Amino acid sequence: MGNEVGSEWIRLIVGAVIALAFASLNALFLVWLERKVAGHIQLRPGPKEVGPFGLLQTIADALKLVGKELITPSAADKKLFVIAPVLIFMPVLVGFLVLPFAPELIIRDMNLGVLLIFAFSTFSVLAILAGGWSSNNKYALLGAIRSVAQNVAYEIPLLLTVMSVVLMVNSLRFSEIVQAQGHIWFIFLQPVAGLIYLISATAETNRAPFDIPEAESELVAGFHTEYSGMRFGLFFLAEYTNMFIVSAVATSLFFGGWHGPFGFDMKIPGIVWFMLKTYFLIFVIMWVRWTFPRIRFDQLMNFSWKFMIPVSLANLLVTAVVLKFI
Amino acid sequence: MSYWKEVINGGWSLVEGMRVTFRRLYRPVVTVQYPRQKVELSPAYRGHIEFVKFKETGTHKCVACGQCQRMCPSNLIKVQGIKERAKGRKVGTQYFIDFTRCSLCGLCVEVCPTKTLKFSREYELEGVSRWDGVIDLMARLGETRP
Amino acid sequence: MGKVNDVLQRFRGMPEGGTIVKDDAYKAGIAFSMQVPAERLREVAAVLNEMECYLESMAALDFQDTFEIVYHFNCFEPRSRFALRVLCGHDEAVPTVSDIFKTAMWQEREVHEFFGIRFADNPDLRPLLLPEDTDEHPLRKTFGKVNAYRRREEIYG
Amino acid sequence: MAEQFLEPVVENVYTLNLGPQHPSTHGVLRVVLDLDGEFIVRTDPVIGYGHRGHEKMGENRLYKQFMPNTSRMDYLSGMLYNHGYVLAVEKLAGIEVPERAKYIRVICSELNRISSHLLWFGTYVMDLGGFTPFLYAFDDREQILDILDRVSGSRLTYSYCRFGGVCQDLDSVFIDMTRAFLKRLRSRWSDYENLVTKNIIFIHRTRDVGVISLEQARQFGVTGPNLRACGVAFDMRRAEPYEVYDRLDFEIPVGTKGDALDRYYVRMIEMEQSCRIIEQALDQLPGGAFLNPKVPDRLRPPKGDLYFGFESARGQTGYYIVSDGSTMPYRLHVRVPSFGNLHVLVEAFQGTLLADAISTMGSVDLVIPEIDR
Repeated sequence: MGNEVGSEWIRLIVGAVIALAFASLNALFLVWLERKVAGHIQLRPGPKEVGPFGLLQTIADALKLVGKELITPSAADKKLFVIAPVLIFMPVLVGFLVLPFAPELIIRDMNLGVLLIFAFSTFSVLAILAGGWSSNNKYALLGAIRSVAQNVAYEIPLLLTVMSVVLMVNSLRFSEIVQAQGHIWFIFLQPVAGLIYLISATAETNRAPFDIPEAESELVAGFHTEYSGMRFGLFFLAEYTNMFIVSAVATSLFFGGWHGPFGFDMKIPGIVWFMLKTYFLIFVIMWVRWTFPRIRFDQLMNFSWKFMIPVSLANLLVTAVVLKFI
Repeated sequence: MSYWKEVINGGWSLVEGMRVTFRRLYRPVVTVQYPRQKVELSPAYRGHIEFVKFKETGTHKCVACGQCQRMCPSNLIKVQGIKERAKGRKVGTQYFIDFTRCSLCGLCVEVCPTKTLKFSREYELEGVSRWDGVIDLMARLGETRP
Repeated sequence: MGKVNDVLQRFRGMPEGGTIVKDDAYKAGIAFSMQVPAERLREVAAVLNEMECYLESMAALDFQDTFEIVYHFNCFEPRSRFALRVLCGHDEAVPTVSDIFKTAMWQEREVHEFFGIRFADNPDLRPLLLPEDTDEHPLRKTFGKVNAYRRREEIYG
Repeated sequence: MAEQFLEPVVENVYTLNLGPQHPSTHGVLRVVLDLDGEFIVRTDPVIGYGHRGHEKMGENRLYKQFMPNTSRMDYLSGMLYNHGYVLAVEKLAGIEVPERAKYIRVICSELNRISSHLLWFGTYVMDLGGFTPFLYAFDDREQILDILDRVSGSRLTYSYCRFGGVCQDLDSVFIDMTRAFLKRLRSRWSDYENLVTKNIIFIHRTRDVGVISLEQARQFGVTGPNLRACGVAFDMRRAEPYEVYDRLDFEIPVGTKGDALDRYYVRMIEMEQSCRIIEQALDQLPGGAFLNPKVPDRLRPPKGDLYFGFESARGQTGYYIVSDGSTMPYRLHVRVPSFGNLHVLVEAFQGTLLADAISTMGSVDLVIPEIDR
């Protein structure tokens, strides 16, 4: 018994270390991917000088960020200002603990996995608010306030759509949800929920066209206007890691996780399927970002409260009724 | 009903927009990677001014009349000449321009009575101080002599 | 051409109607110009506002004997620009038209900072283009490099 | 949308300095905003950061020497400013211009107008958060710059026109390039339409945003596309035809409401009309001289004053030149369209959201160095 508990701990610690390493490398890769995708969409090559295809460009950038001076504005709330970037980065790491990369590759297959991920992702609001408020900058404060309102508004449709999936499986355990999609992915059974999830997830991660908290042309850089060096880097890392997590969650909830389409696994390991789908979703999010203008703040709220929430509620209702009578 | 129509039309317009960007995704890039590739200069390119070297004399024809100096809107041309013989023509001996202040209007080239000024085709002009922007046209003419 | 003739008719009845210089060929880019005494400016401007003209530009000139402010008005019709000329001495003030034509607020600020012409009753004469603490009037012919400083009749004489 | 929220309270306002270094104030404009939440209570644009004293410079330079200055006022439509200045001085001094030169100037000016509008299109969509159309517009604009570079030797500040003509003749390559460009640009309209014009987000960000009424436009001296968006077909190219515009067939697009979307439409159609003008001018391009050789270097126009109004990319621009019969102007005043276009924002911003203010500011197409002069 004691032995088993020990192995569980080891699994957890090793997993956490791997997750940390993976999160950082993944974020660097995603930054590169973003720049490459943006570049090619805009008919330019993107980074290409450092390393093959410019792959090492983001590493060089990260090194530069590490080497930069950490400036704390003299009028800032110093403690909060320092804590905020850490606060935003820690919760996103938790997400990796429960993500089902492959049948045997889950660091901790909790029976509350789905709940845990969304509970922790709410933390980022707190960090953004702390960062924006403590900077003592009007742009940052405006960005922080916008961010809080936005995240509160979009968490509801997000969770409602997840609820409809959970209803279908009767479990909050990721592995069981993925298992249930062995033959048909939930995106085909729940297309509305899937679409709303993707839209809300984009808003949740503050990505364009919902990037109003850091709306460059209005608020300069939003809540991280005053941050420099690696503190800014942490915000950046958190954004991209968050993007990975929401895409991974979407993959496991709607796109069949480690399964191939319609039960055809084609002898490809589950982790490859999982990663392929996740990165494809990330690509779509990037593609959207580089296509659309930004929505105005009140339109964004209207869209959430007047359209997304009613539709996702209706979707949940329909799901519940259908499940009841099947 | 019109609300739903707007939602659907709006959604479709977003899809159309994404189609436009996706088509660009696999098109060749249009930018020129500067130090490796270079664009061809236009035939009318205006660099800083320099002397024309005439075949028949093997040198410039500047007579130091000072018209360019007077016509320059920014007063950046300094030209001096001497008379080689007592009653002969003046010949330009020193010609400096401060290129940092030049607005490349081309008035000096147009006003030159002997047509000895032209635009150079140089564009990679970097320096470490503002004095590097001062160009000695006489010295340039000497350097480019074959 | 319709509206500018209406304006012209209206002006002919005014006391300063005699100073109207018509330019049918539009050679100087205006249909006519009229000299308005400073104290009558607001009255004339009110008429123009009523007739839906707009203040196109406002340029001041510095002469040895006087300042001159040229108001160019236009109405949204072909070839209908006309000018009002207001003379004011070097230490006189001109009445503001900023409450009649809103664009005059900034135009007057600009003229004020560059020439030091005071506009009576203009509530906001902060410098517009120059630094806030400037006390020089760069476009006066007494400032900086000056080519010529003439009397008014030397040009219009 | 904005009126759905609570009435702004006048107390508890705070001041936000938008600029002078801000991503969407194109150039160095500082707008002091009093905000109540995100609603704008009071606007005070602070300008003059780029003041170079062009008018004072003009008084101390020969007529010819002022030419490079003109394109530096509005660096996006340098050819147009250059063109207007040359026309003003020609009119003042009574200089004959060969027919060919007139056509050449019109072609180059209209190309420049398209390039300016394309840049506006790009930056406006960028203000709204869409970065990609900006680079597509730059891709197209680059072709114009190449074309104009070929004939004038510069890409932005052309100094191409001369009193009595232009400094270089067009060649057949230029004409071919221009025709090819027009074809290419027209093939791009559908992409722009799908990417931006029809985009639901874009429409929602611009429709009924930043409405400038006709009365406001008149009061503030708003001209150009911003005025035409209010429904007045007032264009200097029609109202006071200069050069050969009276021989060319083109339409003046007008809007109805005067909101940002109308301003957008007007500019987009104007680009197409400019294409038509260029095509006709290329067809009609006569042979002959491109420069009147008899123009002296030191012009001495007769005494008197002259106001010359023309249509630059941003609206009605005017040169007011007073000559005292010497080689230098006695006074040179420039009426710039952005002056009124910026000033009207004081009223247009009232009670709008910060995000709408950015959208409005982008849609009126400001070039700040033009105002600062």
